[in-house]
Amino acid sequence: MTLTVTLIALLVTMAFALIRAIKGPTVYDRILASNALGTKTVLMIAVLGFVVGDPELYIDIALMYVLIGFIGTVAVLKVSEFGNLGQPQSHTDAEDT
Amino acid sequence: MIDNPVLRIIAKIIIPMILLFALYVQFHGDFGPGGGFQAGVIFAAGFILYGLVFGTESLRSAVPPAVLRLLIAVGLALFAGVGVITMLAGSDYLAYNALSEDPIAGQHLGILVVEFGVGVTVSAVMITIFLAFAGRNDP
Amino acid sequence: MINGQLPALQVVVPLIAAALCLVLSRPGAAWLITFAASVVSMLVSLLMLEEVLQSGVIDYAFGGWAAPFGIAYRVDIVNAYVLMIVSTISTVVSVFARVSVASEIETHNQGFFYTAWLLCLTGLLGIAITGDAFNLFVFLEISSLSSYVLIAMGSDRRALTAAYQYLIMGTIGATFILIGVGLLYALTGTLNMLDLAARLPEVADSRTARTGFAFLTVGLGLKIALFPLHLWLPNAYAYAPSAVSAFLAATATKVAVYVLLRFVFSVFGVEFALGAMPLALGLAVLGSIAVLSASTVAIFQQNLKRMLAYSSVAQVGYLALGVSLATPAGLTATLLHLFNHALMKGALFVALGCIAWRIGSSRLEDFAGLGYRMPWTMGVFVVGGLSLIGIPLTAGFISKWYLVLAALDKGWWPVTVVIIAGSLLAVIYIWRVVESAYLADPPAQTAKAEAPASMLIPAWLLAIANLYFGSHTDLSVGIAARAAAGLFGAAP
Amino acid sequence: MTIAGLYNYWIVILLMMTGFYVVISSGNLVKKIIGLNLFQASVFILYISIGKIANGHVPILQDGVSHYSNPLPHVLILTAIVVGVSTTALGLALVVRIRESYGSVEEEEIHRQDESL
Repeated sequence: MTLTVTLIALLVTMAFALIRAIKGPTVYDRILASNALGTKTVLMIAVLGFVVGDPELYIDIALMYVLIGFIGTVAVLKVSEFGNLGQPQSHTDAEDT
Repeated sequence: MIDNPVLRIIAKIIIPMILLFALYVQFHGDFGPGGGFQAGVIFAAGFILYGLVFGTESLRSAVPPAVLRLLIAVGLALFAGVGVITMLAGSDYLAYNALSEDPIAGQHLGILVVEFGVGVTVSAVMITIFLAFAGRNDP
Repeated sequence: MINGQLPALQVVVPLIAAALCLVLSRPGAAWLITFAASVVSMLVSLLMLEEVLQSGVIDYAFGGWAAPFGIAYRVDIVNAYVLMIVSTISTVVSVFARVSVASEIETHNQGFFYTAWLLCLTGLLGIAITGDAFNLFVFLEISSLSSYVLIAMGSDRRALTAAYQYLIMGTIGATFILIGVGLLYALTGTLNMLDLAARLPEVADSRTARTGFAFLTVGLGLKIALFPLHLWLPNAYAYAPSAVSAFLAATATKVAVYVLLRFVFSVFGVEFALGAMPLALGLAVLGSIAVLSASTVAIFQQNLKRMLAYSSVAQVGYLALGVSLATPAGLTATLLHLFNHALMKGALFVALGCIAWRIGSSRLEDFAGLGYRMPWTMGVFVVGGLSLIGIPLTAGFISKWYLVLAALDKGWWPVTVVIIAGSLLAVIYIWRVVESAYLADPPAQTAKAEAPASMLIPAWLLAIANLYFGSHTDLSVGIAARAAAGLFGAAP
Repeated sequence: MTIAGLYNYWIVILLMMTGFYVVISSGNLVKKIIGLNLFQASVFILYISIGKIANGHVPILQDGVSHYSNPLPHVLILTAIVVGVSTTALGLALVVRIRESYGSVEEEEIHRQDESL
């Protein structure tokens, strides 16, 4: 019962995050919203593991999602800030070009 | 981005964890969700994070393209090689039972080597794709 | 011992060679590996053809898992015949490729070029040999992805857009095939073609079976470039490197046609595919339109590679007409044309490649007086052209003769008229080239400047094959008839 | 009842048609590839939903479980996903090269440049 309530609560917050990701006036709103969505997804996978009855399998998936999601956020931020993925450039370099 | 201390430190902490987790997914694939494809992608993700934070130049000096190309071929050769060995042992292609005296041990060994080959190829290909796109504007 | 392993070797040898090629990216070494792998797979396919003709179907279970569980390879006469065509063409064209590729592709890309070539060969051979519907999709994608790469390596920048167009349409086609296979799997719970053939008749009357069939045929229609779905083909063949045009034109659509035959005749069965579903009518109408319209369009092309590409679309029309007759005679004609068309398109594209290597162009206006400057190369072109038209004593005549006979047998007069009209249109577009090469006022420079022997020999091999199979029909017709009987007779 | 009960097919069809529409209607080469991805993803869902068995358990051997979902579609789709990734990578690589030689990723602009040759 508690697990079901948790799931529903997570879904509601995910819906809010999704609305912000679609509406969000600035890029940062969207990035933050999608990042929050990712975090909620991880939580949901973990909770689902308990609902289904074997958390060990689902924890693996949740862990992987955390690690990969972090990289995605970094990549999106880098593109929006510098316009490319390659250089380790600092902020000042980007403004020059 | 290398200037940003938060990101740099986080990346340095998280990259070894990603690689370790990739190895776990690779070799735990017999018992849980996992296997060569997934592990290869996760392993490559660690390198891609490194490339994002420290620049593709550093990534390229860590894993030169020639090495990547070699790794793609080696992974494929591992996969195909197991098949050829089973053929030489007088069985069908990729019939792992022929790899060892005990058929079950043969199955374990065969799937382990084949999945490892898949993992090596997939991670090398993913890093190559990342370098091909992200490293395009390099001087 | 080695004989039992032939089906696996057929696919594994080019695959390992591709890995080797990737490591040894030096052009000479890469070419040598490609050639050696092609020769080996040709020998393997010939051995298998021999064995199949002698003692019947070869079964091969991958990983020792028997058919319904594992991936099984199953070689019967049709497979062995298609495998033989693909590997032979690859061998002959790879001889031609060394000089041609060296002039058209930058040195540092040649290693990748040959890697992609070998992967394409792996995919095509895999499609032809596998007995598993999903495995077929995987090999289809291997060959398609590598052929996109091969086409994009053309020197013209339009090669890029052509490859992109092909990628979009090819992927849609492959995804359609994937949907079809998925629906069949949902219906029967098996992916093995033999099992599918056994279980489908019980459920053939369901909507799922019909939907799956429709998805499969439309997807394959895209891959074989059947008339309204052929839009990717002309540009792809016209802007690809010469060697790739020759290789793909002679093999890729042939293998796709084989897949269509396999699904229509072996998996779904003739009654369902050509009786209950309106496939026969569709193929007849679309095939006729393809023959007439594509041949007409070919007449107006200035770029000869494009002209030959449109002619390929027309030839696909003939193949479709043969299938639509739904008789063993019609199927024999289709299989025969599969082989003969590979020979003639191979010869024509290789000859064009020689000309492009020498004069750097394949446009009609640059052909003036070429009959005197490059007599041997133009000789090949003329032989290939005659074969394309269907002049007696060439291979093309034999397949058209059988096609006309099969159509008359069935009483389909209009089809006969279409075939003859198509041949007349072919006379026009081949004549334009011959006229310009031999009869037009030659330009000032008429000194002889032939292509090197390594390009001429494969060209002449193909031309001689065209003549040989035009007069000695026992081999080709015999195998094609037996293969057609096999497709009609029983499950794969 | 059946219409609601087969909701997985409705989702598949909706996604498939959305993707197909984007591929056909969009003139932007990158958007076409996005549409293609959507199109392929719909097929992945089709396969995976076929493999689900009511009350079926995750198909990994465990004590006390006898009712597993069908693992075969998952394996097939893993392969198809790999194929899809390769197609996307190759398509994007082609778009990058097209952009370098034409200076545009709009289909009409590319056609215009080819015509004017």
